Amino acid sequence: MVEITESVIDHATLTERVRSDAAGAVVTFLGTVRQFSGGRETASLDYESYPEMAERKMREIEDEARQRWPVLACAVVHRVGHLELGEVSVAIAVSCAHRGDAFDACRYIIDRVKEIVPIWKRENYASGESDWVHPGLGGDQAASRENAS
Amino acid sequence: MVEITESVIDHATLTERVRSDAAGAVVTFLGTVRQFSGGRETASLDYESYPEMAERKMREIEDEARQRWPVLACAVVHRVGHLELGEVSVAIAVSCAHRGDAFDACRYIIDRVKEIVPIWKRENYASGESDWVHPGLGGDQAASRENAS
Amino acid sequence: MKVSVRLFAFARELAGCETLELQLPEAATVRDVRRALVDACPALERLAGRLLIAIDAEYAGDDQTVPAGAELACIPPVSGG
Amino acid sequence: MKVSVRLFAFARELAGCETLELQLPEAATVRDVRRALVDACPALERLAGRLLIAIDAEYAGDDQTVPAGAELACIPPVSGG
Repeated sequence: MVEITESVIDHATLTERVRSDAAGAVVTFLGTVRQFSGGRETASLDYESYPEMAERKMREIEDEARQRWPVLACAVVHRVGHLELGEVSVAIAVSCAHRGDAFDACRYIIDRVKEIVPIWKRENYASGESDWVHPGLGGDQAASRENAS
Repeated sequence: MVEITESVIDHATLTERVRSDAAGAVVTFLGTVRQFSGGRETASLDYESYPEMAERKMREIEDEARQRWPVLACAVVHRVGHLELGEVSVAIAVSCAHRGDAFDACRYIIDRVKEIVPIWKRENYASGESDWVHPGLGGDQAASRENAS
Repeated sequence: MKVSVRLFAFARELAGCETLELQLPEAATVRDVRRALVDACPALERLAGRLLIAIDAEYAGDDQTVPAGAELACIPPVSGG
Repeated sequence: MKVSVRLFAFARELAGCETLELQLPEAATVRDVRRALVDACPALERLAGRLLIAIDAEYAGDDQTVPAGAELACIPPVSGG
């Protein structure tokens, strides 16, 4: 199951969802909004997605993981909109018979989400500046400083 | 924080406990009672511990993980007593600034728990047989079949 | 043929709009779309080398032909997670 | 000196009790404990090569001396997780 949502992510429900009697291991990953990155202080984030394509790519990633590991159940949710410090932006829960597979599959899924899913993050810095994050473009090129103080 | 408990493990609370504004990643591992292992059907498990030593070794493992990775917070709980299929026997939640560290630290902790913490599992098979699990002893040597049908 | 291209994130901000309408020759390729995008909106030039183009919600290679009526999107480097 | 050894899991079942009282010479080592355990309870023989001994809730090597008043434990291969 994959989902793009504007609501707070309920990680407990997501984890419960993948549990089963066939599973010996459940691994849940949460991405959370970090206050400090590379020496800069973040105040909040805004995520934007191309929703139809994002869910499609997330389903593709789930399929990839199922081809590589014996995944019993898998749930991937990404939040979009405005997120405060500490809030969960993405949650991935995976269950497998064995723990090695559950760790590997969960990690694979978050790595691929960051590579191919059309979702973008705008960092709102404590300084009042604000940047779209576009890896490979470089901070200054990508900068769009609307609130530069 | 480490704990041996006879109660149901509340993984949601454990995960919440390690979240913080400094964290970009939270990884939670649950070990759950699996119905089939090596072709045999399990009906339930009983876990026994040497509680004082088990908590001491779990604290040691937490320290080892903190020496190897920049762990922000860590919570390790192992349940003992009688567990039904699908129930959580162990839960480990780890937060770090970055996801690679959180995955590696969480996996290290569960691997070490299985290696050195004095906790033992007795498998109660659907057949009515029951074995202590003592890795390295071999199934038949370790077998103590009280209810052999 | 006429196609519309959805824009996201910094590309949307640079263009100042959420979609751009482009006039393309029949059997145009993704390469033609890239050229038409920058022609229609020179501000996108600075992103051009890093943009991916999606046709009907799937990443498309430069040689791919754009079907009539396709939904196009302009995808700057992603940063979800 | 007299020491008591806690037993767990299959070792406890084989011995049929949760603790064994052993009589050891002064300055006895863990090796002496192993010998005395099997003497006191021959059923433990089949586990003997795989048992670890803990002194005061810490794994102990065979050459380690047992302090008077120590809490000993007999640890069969662990299977938590």
